[in-house]
Amino acid sequence: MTVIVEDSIKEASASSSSTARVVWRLIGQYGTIAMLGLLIVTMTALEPSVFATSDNLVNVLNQSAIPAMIALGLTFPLVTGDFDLSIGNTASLSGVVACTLMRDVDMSIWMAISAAIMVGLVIGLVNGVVVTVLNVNSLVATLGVGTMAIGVNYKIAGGQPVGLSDSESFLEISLGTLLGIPYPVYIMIGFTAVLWLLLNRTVLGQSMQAVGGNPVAARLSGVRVERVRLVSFVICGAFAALTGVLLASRTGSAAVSGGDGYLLSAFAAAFFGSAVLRDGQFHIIGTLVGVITVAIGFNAIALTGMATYWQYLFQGLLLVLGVGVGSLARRRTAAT
Amino acid sequence: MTVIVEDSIKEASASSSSTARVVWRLIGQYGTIAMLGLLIVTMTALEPSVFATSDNLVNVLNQSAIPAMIALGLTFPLVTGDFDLSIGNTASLSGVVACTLMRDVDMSIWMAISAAIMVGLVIGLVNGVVVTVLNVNSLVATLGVGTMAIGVNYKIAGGQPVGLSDSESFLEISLGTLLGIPYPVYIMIGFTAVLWLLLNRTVLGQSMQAVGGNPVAARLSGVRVERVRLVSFVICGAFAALTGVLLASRTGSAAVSGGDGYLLSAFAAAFFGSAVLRDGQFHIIGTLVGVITVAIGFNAIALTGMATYWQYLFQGLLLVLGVGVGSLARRRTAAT
Amino acid sequence: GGGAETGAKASAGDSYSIGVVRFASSDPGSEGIVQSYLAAAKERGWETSSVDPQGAAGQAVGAISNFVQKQVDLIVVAVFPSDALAAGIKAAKSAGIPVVSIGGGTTDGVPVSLDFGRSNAKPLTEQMVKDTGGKGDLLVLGFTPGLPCVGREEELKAQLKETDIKVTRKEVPIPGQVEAGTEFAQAWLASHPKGSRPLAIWGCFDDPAIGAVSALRQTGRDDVLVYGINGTPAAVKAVKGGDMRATAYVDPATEGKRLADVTPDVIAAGTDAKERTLLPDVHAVTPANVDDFLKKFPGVLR
Amino acid sequence: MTPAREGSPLMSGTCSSEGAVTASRLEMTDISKRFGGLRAVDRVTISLRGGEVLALCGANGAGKSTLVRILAGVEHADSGQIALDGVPVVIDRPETAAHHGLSFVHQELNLVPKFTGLQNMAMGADRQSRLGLVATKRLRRLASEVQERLGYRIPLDVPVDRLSVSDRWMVSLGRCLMRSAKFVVLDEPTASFTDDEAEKLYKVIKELTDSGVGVLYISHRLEEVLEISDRVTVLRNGSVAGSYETAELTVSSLTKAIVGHEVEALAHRRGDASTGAPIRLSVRDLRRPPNVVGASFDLRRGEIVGVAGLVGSGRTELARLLIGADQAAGGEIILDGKPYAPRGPHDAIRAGVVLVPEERRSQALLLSESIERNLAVASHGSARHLMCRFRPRRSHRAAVDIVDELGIKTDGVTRPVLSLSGGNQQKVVVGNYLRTRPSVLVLDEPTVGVDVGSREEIYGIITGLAGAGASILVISSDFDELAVCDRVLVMRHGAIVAEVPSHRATKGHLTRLCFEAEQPAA
Ligand SMILES: Nc1ncnc2c1ncn2[C@@H]1O[C@H](COP(=O)(O)OP(=O)(O)OP(=O)(O)O)[C@@H](O)[C@H]1O
Ligand SMILES: Nc1ncnc2c1ncn2[C@@H]1O[C@H](COP(=O)(O)OP(=O)(O)OP(=O)(O)O)[C@@H](O)[C@H]1O
Ligand SMILES: [Mg+2]
Ligand SMILES: [Mg+2]
Repeated sequence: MTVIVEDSIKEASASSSSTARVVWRLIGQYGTIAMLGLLIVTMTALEPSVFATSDNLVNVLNQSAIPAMIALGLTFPLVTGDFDLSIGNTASLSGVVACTLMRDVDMSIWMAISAAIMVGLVIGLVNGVVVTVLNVNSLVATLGVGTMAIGVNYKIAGGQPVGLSDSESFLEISLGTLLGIPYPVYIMIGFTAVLWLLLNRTVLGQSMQAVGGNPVAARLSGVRVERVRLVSFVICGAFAALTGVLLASRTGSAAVSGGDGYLLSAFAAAFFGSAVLRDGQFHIIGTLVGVITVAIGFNAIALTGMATYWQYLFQGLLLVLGVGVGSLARRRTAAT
Repeated sequence: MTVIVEDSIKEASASSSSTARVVWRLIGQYGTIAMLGLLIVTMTALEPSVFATSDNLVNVLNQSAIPAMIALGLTFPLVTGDFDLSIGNTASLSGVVACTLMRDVDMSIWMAISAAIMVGLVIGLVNGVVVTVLNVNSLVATLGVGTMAIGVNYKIAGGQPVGLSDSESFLEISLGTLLGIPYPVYIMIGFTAVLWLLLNRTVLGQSMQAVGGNPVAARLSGVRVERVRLVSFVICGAFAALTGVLLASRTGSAAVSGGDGYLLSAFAAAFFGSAVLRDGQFHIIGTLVGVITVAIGFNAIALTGMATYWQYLFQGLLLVLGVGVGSLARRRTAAT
Repeated sequence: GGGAETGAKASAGDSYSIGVVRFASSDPGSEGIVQSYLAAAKERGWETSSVDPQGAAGQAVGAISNFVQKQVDLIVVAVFPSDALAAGIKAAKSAGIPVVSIGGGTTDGVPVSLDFGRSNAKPLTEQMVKDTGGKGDLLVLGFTPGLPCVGREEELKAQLKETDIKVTRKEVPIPGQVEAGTEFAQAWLASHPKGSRPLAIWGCFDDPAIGAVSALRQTGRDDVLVYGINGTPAAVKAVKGGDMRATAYVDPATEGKRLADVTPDVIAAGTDAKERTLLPDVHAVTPANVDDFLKKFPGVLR
Repeated sequence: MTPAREGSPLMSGTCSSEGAVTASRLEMTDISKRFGGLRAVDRVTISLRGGEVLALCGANGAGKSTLVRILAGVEHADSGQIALDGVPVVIDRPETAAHHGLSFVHQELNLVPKFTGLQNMAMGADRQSRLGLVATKRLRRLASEVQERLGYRIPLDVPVDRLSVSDRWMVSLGRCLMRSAKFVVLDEPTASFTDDEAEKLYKVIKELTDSGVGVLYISHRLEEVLEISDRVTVLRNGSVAGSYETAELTVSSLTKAIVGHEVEALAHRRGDASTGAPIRLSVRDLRRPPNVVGASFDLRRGEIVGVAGLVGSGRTELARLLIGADQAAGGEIILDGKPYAPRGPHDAIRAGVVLVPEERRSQALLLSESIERNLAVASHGSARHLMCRFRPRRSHRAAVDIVDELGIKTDGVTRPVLSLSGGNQQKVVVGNYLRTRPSVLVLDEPTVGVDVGSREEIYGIITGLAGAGASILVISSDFDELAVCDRVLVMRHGAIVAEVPSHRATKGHLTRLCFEAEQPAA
């Protein structure tokens, strides 16, 4: 293409600073991934016998699976330019619903899971309707709907954890392995692929990105902006619910606030991911890298036995530098 | 001017739909405040002897004071288009710092408070630098810096609450009254006035609003966008720290995570407030109305003895409807 | 694999490797015990490493798996209910690593637990029943999602069964527990004026109780007895100042040492040992004994 | 997710299909639309046949774009009908308009900044999917066809936020052509184009009409209206002021129809008056490769200097260097005898140098804010320090004055700037910067979308400022308007290659200079 030709001409003309610029551009593009690489190299040097084993790799991926589901789902509203603060509460509620149905109504596992995911779809739908029809800012809307989800949760379980009497086959979802790799890892990889296709290879996904990039332009070129935003909330709700179910199957019970902790971690992963490879755009691979970076960080903490305050400083620094190095480099690239 | 003359002629001609339009416009403008009024009227009818008393009014205002400080501070980054997720952690840390200084170094109350507020200023500065210099998205940046603040907090207090042996005069800040009204109410009113002036009557405040409106345009018009954003983070940090100090003075001790709960409530109040009177713009009075609405809502919950799940449903609905009614009406106004 | 062998070989005087899963840095009760346990372990030359999963059960399961990877000899978990960590406990068990819980109860794979709920509420609730003479109005500030609080409320319910005490229960949210305590107390006080029936407020932990104390001070009431649990500095101060009737204190140093003492046995016994619950020493702190108490535990207000 | 719709009836009117015989007919009858108390469109009736070009003219705020937006399903008319081939249709949303075979280039750029040119063009295309999947190959083929027709290489694989403003317009135009349409509506498509690109557009319009497509064309450039249209409808204050056959019109009669009175043709300024004035701004070998590779010129007190150049010649970049919006890689600037190296627009504005940027929406307006606030931004930027007092009453009065002075058509300065017509928004942008009373004013395409009458007013203000001693640099792609300048610099490939005195700065001469090297005039 002509563009590429033009580009390289410009590249060549600015010969003096070009090496510096190339380096900065590389850092800008791969800085965040380089941070992850640095972390892995450091850990391998520190704990060669434990960290750099295939067992531990599988362990880290297994731990990433649950936060990955919720963060991948969250990526969709973020892409269309909305926030969803209800995901933590949705995850909690769906876990409670699944466990309650299995315990009290003796529902089969798959029925219960489907019902729980229905709950997520409904919450997503409510979020979407409040945002697009009532025209409420997505932050308030999802905060409100999430609060209501807590209420429903209390109504169902009275605030008490819901345990399962016969949980073997339910636990199997988290514990079972195929070729030595736990099911959750397959689930994570499978859904990542599906969601990647959805966002990048379908008209719906393109419309979502268009809505996020410029809703007016999207509307003028015939995208049904409201519908697209609604769908993104529904997807997000469904994946939050899936997270709740997986969490319940990992812990063997569901608590009223079991999934709440995933709210901030999902945002952290998605925003971290938005600095991976691209500049401030949310995308599936980025979010996954974000989740895995956080999981590796957590794994490193456990293996090295840092003091608690170091754990927090380390996690905070990881976020700031992981994103900052790339951003700074990109700004430098633009400046030179 | 001719335009005005034309106007009145046209107004008269469109007689049929004009009443409906005026009603919608009124709802659009005052819908959120009307919701608050409805809540007050309902509560007065339900609990006349307890709710509608001057004692309870003072009580509600007193309860609003602490959340108001943090939400007012948060309004500034929101105005410039940034988020600050570190405010809860900053509040916690500043309380711990103030109490530790008073307990261990025997610092005087005012010195300790100043030091605590310095902590807030520093955190705000760090946030601002990470956002403007490292060019990190404000959500990730403040999440990261907030996480680091937890680490520092843990380093100082070791995860244990910091109590004061002689706390009378410190408690006095929260408990003391003047003309029967507790000091915190005066503090709230005073700072609201100051911040209102800052946002609406100084070049700084106007620049902040310009930056929030279109940073590119503001920059080309000579506004130092980076500096203005930085200042907004610093203000926010200082008020978060003030919140932490006031919180500690309520109980005479600082809990390690005492301020964390204010994060979401501050966001809720500010976004709720952005739908008060104006459409989606953050402003001081709006935020204050948001805080007081939430406080009255909680007061209602406490007084009426609703079941736990109703509490959550009620709070959620209050948020969604409070904003939704106004937004919907504004959309109707635009459509007719 | 390797963990089981290490566990079997272990005996007193050996150097152990121990993984500790905390609850949250914001939970002072468990933090105190964890810290003194870590200190005691260090003293004995054991290698420790601890992780803060920030209150998230999924993270806690992950942390346990990470320690299984590290092939530690023992895993200590704070507060999380033991049967809500299924995958983690199973992984530990199949690696032959026993798990000790602080306040989470015993279950298959968790042979030992230090009680953190019911026992803590016992002496203080007895005190409350005695103070009110078994009649009057009681405001209970509870927190159902927390396992320790559930145990404490069970103890309260058991003791109230025989009495003529009328209970109003409010669920406090966390975070926001102190403010909620104030609000609920204020509203309750408004409908319970100073009068003939004895009035009391019982918090399942100190924070909401302290909030209630704040409400009493704001409204100038002195006819209501307030009870809390945990013995936080603010609560002990309030007891000392006469604003609070009693709190219950558990000394983290004692309990941490208690856990350290049983550690070699637990490791030696492995994952299939008989389940047992350790009971803590609970000190009820009242205005009458607060000075002695502070002499005994000067660190409380430090 | 619309599945492939091969053989759809809508295909019958495609522009590429040879010899569409039955010319279709689009009629808008008695269309009215009010905004609050304002009658934006008042019982307007127009009709457009396939194969012809109908031009819509009118002053800023006359209601042209509102009419277009109603046709596009973006706005809903209060009353009136739209009929296609005599059949009434309801166009309630943009995709309905698309289904009826209408394609638009709206007045403002409507692109997704992070999308590539191809992605942006794909957004409007029909049959973009097969089973919900994006038909990338097909879209790319379509896009290269469009490129060929335009005779312009639109950068397809670069995010549009990295493109120059005129490239963005090309993308926008390309998107419109991706759809096989029966009617094409172009709302000021050439406002940011130089003659060269405009010519390319005229060629495309010719092709379209030859294949039976009807074109509704809106422009403030009256010569081009006369050149390409078959008929002209003039709107004034929302209603039709007259309809004409183009053949019977001249520039001055059309101007009179639009503005209501005669407007004198722009007389070339006599450049000799300022030659003796002291030099205010002296630029020496200013560089920022690849867009600016050596610009040297002087700007005197009270002088108006124009900058002509083709798209991408680096004019915008040069202007940005002058206010420090970008940092120069080399060269120097002397301002009033002292070295001047602004680190940002802030430094520049305090030194009295301001830039009126070329794209109002993304670079100059706080879109959701009031007119009043938009008129105050630059004065905040030039304030002595951040804690200075802001006086809302004074600011309000100043805003009212500017609105009066520039003739901004609005019913109050507290109205959102978004509610203004495009040309009036442009005047707000200019007003914002004028309020700082600059000593050096750089205007990058200052009259984009401004009507003939108001242009005159803006030129008047510019000349007035120059008369009061300000130095002014005007960048414009409309070479006719460079007649207001004392002399004109010509920029090519990032360097200033020629200087032309006022009397020789004709359109033809400047265009020639833009293409070929020539010795600077003595
Ligand atoms: N959304 C809106 N709200 C209120 N008033 C509006 C709105 N859109 C347009 N108007 C008003 O309607 C009138 C017509 O505007 P329109 O954009 O159609 O003008 P125009 O003829 O396209 O002008 P220009 O040549 O400047 O583009 C203007 O006075 C404008 O202020
Ligand atoms: N932000 C940017 N990133 C990358 N390339 C850019 C950017 N802005 C402009 N360009 C390119 O730089 C070249 C010069 O652009 P510039 O805008 O300075 O030219 P111009 O003479 O003002 O032309 P125009 O009439 O298009 O505004 C163009 O080829 C354009 O593609
Ligand atoms: Mg227009
Ligand atoms: Mg330009």
